[in-house]
Amino acid sequence: MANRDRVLDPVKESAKSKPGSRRGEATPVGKDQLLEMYQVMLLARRLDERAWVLHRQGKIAFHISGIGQEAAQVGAAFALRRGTDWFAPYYRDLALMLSLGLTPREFVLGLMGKQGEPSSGARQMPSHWSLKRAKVVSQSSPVATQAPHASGIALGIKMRGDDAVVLTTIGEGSTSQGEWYEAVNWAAVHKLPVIFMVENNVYAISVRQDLQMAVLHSSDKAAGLGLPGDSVDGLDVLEVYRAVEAAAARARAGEGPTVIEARVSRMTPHSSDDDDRSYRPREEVEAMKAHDPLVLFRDRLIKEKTLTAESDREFETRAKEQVDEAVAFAVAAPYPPVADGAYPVYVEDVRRG
Amino acid sequence: MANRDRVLDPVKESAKSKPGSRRGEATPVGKDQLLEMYQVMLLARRLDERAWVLHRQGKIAFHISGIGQEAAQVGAAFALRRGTDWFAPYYRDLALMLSLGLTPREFVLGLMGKQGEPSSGARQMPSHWSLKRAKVVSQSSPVATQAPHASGIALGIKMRGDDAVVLTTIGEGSTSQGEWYEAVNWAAVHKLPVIFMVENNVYAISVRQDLQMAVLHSSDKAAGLGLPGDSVDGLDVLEVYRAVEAAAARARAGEGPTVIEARVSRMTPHSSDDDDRSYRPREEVEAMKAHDPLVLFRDRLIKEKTLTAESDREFETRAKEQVDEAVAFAVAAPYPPVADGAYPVYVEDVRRG
Amino acid sequence: MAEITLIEGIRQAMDEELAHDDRVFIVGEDVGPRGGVFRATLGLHEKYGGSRVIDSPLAELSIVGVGIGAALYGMRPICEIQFADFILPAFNQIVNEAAKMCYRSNGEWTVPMVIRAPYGGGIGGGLYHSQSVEAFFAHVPGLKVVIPSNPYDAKGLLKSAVRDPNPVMYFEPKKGYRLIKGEVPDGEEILVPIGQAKVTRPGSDLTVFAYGMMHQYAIQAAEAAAADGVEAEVVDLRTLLPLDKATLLASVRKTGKALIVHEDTRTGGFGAEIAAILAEEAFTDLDAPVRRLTGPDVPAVPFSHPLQDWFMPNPEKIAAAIRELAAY
Amino acid sequence: MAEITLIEGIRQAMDEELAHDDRVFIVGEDVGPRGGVFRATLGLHEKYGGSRVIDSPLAELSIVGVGIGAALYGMRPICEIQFADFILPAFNQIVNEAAKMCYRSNGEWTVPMVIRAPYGGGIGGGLYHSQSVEAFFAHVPGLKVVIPSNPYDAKGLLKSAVRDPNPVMYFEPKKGYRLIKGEVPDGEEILVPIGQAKVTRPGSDLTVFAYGMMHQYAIQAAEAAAADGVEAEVVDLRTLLPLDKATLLASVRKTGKALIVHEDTRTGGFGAEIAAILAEEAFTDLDAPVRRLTGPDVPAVPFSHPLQDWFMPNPEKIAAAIRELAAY
Ligand SMILES: Cc1ncc(C[n+]2csc(CCOP(=O)(O)OP(=O)(O)O)c2C)c(N)n1
Ligand SMILES: Cc1ncc(C[n+]2csc(CCOP(=O)(O)OP(=O)(O)O)c2C)c(N)n1
Ligand SMILES: [Mg+2]
Ligand SMILES: [Mg+2]
Repeated sequence: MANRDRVLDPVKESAKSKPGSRRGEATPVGKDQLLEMYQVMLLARRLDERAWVLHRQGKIAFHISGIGQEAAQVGAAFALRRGTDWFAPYYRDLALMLSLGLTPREFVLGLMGKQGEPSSGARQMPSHWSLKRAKVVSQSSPVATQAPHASGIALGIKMRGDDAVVLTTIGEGSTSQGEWYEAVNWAAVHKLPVIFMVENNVYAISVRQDLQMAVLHSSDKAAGLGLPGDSVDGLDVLEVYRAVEAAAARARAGEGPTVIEARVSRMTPHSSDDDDRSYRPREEVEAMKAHDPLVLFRDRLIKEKTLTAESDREFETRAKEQVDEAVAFAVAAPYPPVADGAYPVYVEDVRRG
Repeated sequence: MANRDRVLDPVKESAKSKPGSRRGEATPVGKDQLLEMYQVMLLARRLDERAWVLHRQGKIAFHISGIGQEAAQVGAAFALRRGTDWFAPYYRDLALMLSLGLTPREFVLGLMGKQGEPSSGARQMPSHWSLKRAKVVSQSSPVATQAPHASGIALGIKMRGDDAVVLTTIGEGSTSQGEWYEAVNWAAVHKLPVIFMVENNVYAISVRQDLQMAVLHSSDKAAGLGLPGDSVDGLDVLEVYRAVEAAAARARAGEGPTVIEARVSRMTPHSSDDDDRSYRPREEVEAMKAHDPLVLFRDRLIKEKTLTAESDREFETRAKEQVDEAVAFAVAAPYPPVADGAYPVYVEDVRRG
Repeated sequence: MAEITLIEGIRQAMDEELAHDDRVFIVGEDVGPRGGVFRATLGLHEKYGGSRVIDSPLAELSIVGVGIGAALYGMRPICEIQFADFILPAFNQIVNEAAKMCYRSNGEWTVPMVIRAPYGGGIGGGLYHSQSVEAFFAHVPGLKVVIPSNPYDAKGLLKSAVRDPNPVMYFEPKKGYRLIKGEVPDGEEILVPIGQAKVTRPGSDLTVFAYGMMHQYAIQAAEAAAADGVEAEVVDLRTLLPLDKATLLASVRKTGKALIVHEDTRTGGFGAEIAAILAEEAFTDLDAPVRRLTGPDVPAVPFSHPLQDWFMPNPEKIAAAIRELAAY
Repeated sequence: MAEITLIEGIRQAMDEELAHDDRVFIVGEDVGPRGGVFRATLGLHEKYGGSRVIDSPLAELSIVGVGIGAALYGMRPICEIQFADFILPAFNQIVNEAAKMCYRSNGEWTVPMVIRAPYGGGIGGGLYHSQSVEAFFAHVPGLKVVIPSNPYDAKGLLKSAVRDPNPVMYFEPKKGYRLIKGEVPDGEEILVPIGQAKVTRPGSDLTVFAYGMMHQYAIQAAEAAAADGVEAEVVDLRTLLPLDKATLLASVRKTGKALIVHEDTRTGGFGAEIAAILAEEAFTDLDAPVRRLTGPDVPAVPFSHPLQDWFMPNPEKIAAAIRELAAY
């Protein structure tokens, strides 16, 4: 069964150029932006790796990783109007959040549940994003709940006649929730300016895609709801950039929503609580590492002479400094005062407190 | 927009021969069965009409009608192995239930909430079907809840290796529920022997299809879930028979589920509580009456000399007698004893009596 | 001063708030040209158009979920759930999302939204058109839960709910939609504050706590008992969450006895919370056991009339309970 | 006689029931090769195969809805919900379908099904991996609600639940999965009857009612208080619905004072029902106000450690409440 093969070798499939692939097309973005995108991917990777180290050191209790999915996230973020457009992301979107201006300090404060953590004042687990200044709405843990919110925000945009679009991301397994279906259906019926991006890493914790859906691509689900669906190589930051750019253009033109599947790699266990050896072969993970989206992008930039080995080393140094500084800052930061626990249950409490 | 046009003239669309239509193909069933099917449709119609009369007379408080949908229901029931196959129907399926052996007496007892009503002991509103002897599982009011049950029954059939299929019906509006999506997805992933038949009458109370979905046919939703979907003329009892027969054959062969849309007419208001003049033009209803599935079937049987005007008169008389007898019986029947209200909350109570 | 029905009070409140604030919109099943299955939105689609009075797909989860998103964007959705019985598909969005949004985002994101739903039995609706669901939501911090018992409160509480910055569950006693009439001054801005119970009948012998349709029955029962010389005080809760404990406790301190009435089933019903509060905070004031007169512990209201009558509390049953408790 | 953990008791119960009855199967997220995220089904997929230990799509509504259908067909599903916090999408199927099936079909159709879900806080799970949801379900006639506090009961109650002809909600105190150990005889058929509370520590001064993890804390607190000469009786509810009123009332008749402990939030929590029963049926036996020690009325358990500690009841808080109530 086709998607079973795929599941057994996600990389081959995800690297495969499918019809409509835009691989090798002329780069749509200028040199400076390319380097900016690369630096964000690099920072996300180093920050994420450090989180795993902190967990091994017992300095944090939990981490859920975006390693292997950075290209899709950065490609999507840079294709949108940051500051204008709205976002309902999911927990693996560290690279997306950094693209939107989340600082390493803010992320590490969240890892440690320290005061000043911006998404929830340390009330929520790490990677439960919320960043009002970047129009990122608050996320919970129950998967797919963000999808109807995205459609609702898009409904508000349409009602107000504003010039903005919404991007909501989700894992392929979570598209099994009726919640996602209802959200996409609403957007399709009302032609709302929203992009449903599925970061398909083939696994939902231990459950492979063939036990989630009977279609090969999560974007195939769009066909049943009357909107366009597109599956792209999520290891290629520019292919995702182009797909999201096109979907955003459709949305701004009043032509409605799009489903985009970005085929990515989950290069780590599901989370720091997981051990994936019980359910996936090591070779699969090794194969992924041989197609690391960060390396693919760097090699390409070097090949295209956009990036030099030297400036790459500088970027690495800069990233490491930022990560070190953020960790030191968060370690030194205090925990929230106990009194915070009681607030704000109601908006009145916010005013009060 | 295509489905808006459709909504404005459901009959034209529903009578339209679409590609794959089997109109005019040789009759798949013998003369006796054709007459049996006709008689059930006739009985369902007369019983349903009487329910409206009883409501006008203030003898019952509520009726929800199947008038205009009988052909789809009878065609589906007769294409299956009654007594062997399982059913999770919905409230308009009076003709389906009569095909499965529900008696007019039992139906009218339900209308009046009298003792001996088989589906719930008069605990539920009318047309909330349940008939264990016919393998019809109990239905509630919240729409789409029956769909996952149908997939679960089919899972049981598959686990047990039994030779049975499940038919579950639903209105097109109710396919907007995530519940229906999850149920169909389960069946598609596990290739379960279940048929999801959508009785598409274009309205959900007052809401037209174009506000429910962005696809032309509810069966188009199957494409997104990786199973076959077929839209047939639900005013043609034999076309529905053939479609359900084919789907059942697939299911029995282990090839999995099918979605079938039967395009039908809701020739009455939504229910006895509804007044549809506020939301649909009279011409639309008149047009439907000009394409009454009962009349279409009778004319065809007479044209094919399967039915004579004389035997038709006999059938009419027989139907009227059955309805009269059932009403008289139900009127004379007692209400359930008050003590029944307390039972059976738990299976232990059933044993207790 | 005109006498209007309870549902007309609801309709007027929405009409006025749609006119007063262009962020307000209505979304739900059949709320458009049909005007809602109970006609609560009658004429509003015609008056404000299809973009502010939206016929949604038949899917409660997304009626609420999309409403939440719109509220996050700055709109003020009024979501109509056709029957309270059908709110359960949206339970996750209401409890895990709307109710927790303010707290989980440390106040950065809020959900100013009203969810309206007709509830209650005695109308021949059977198991799934008669349910009372308030207890599920009164257990959820972050929500407000409001239930009016008369046209004035219905209008004034709904207008306050629409202006409230928090998610408000607004449950409507549908049996009383047209049965319950009352004077409501027109041309006047009526805003009844959320969070205040009201003593609707003073009395000295015992206190009856009720809300919605049961409050009407409680008043009738109190009058009947008065004929036998029993003076029952009646308190209309009006808001279940946040609960007006001060008014409750003050009344019981005075009367020393409490009877709690609701049509929802008994075990874990909202009456349990009131009884628990009295047992903890009015212990020394109580002269008798705290009584609960409620629907019986069966799944829901049965359809057949004798069975429905058996299930439902009514003025006679309440009056009997009043007399019995007074005699304790 | 081996000492095992609470989660091992759960695993053994499922292993034995899968072997004992071929209608039994397990369905849920990651229950297969992964053995569940908490490893409750470890080894069962290997032992019984993928058709009896099914990795479901990521959709709780259909885990339960499909389970109901299978139960109607005659199977005996054990549905695993990965965290109790994620059971809400299935609320409609559980409350409107499973719970009402027997009553609404006059006993013709029944749903022999178990829904397992780990619940409770104190494990750094934040708002959505710490919830207690028992109060929602204990308000639903037609369901049984079971919460074990030790390995023996965990095994014996789960086996009884699998054999029960009704839908049973089985909530597992996940903080105690490995923390709580106890002796469980092997090679013996252990069936603990549903519907029976248990006096787990006799005492004369007051009664502490608790369940799940809070029962463990209550025992520790009672021991601590005993050092100060206060003898608290501890009652482990074990089954919330149907509730064993006789055991509750007998204990309070003896001690005259009641402290109810749960980690779920206070307003409308299950403690309210116990307090209400005591206020109505043990009124003359009560020598003090009925106290509730519960989680505070905030949306859920916050993540940051100091905030989590603030939220959670613990042995010290319980001991303090015991001393205070004893001194009343
Ligand atoms: C409603 C709900 N059920 C279960 C979970 C537990 N859970 C967290 S992540 C996850 C898997 C998600 O897989 P997928 O959607 O593919 O996203 P991925 O983690 O692979 O990026 C599960 C089952 C949850 N968070 N919410
Ligand atoms: C969950 C739920 N929401 C709302 C309702 C109220 N309701 C009953 S029937 C109906 C319309 C159903 O339309 P459709 O699915 O097209 O079936 P039809 O009645 O047209 O045959 C609605 C909204 C319900 N029964 N259940
Ligand atoms: Mg995934
Ligand atoms: Mg319809």
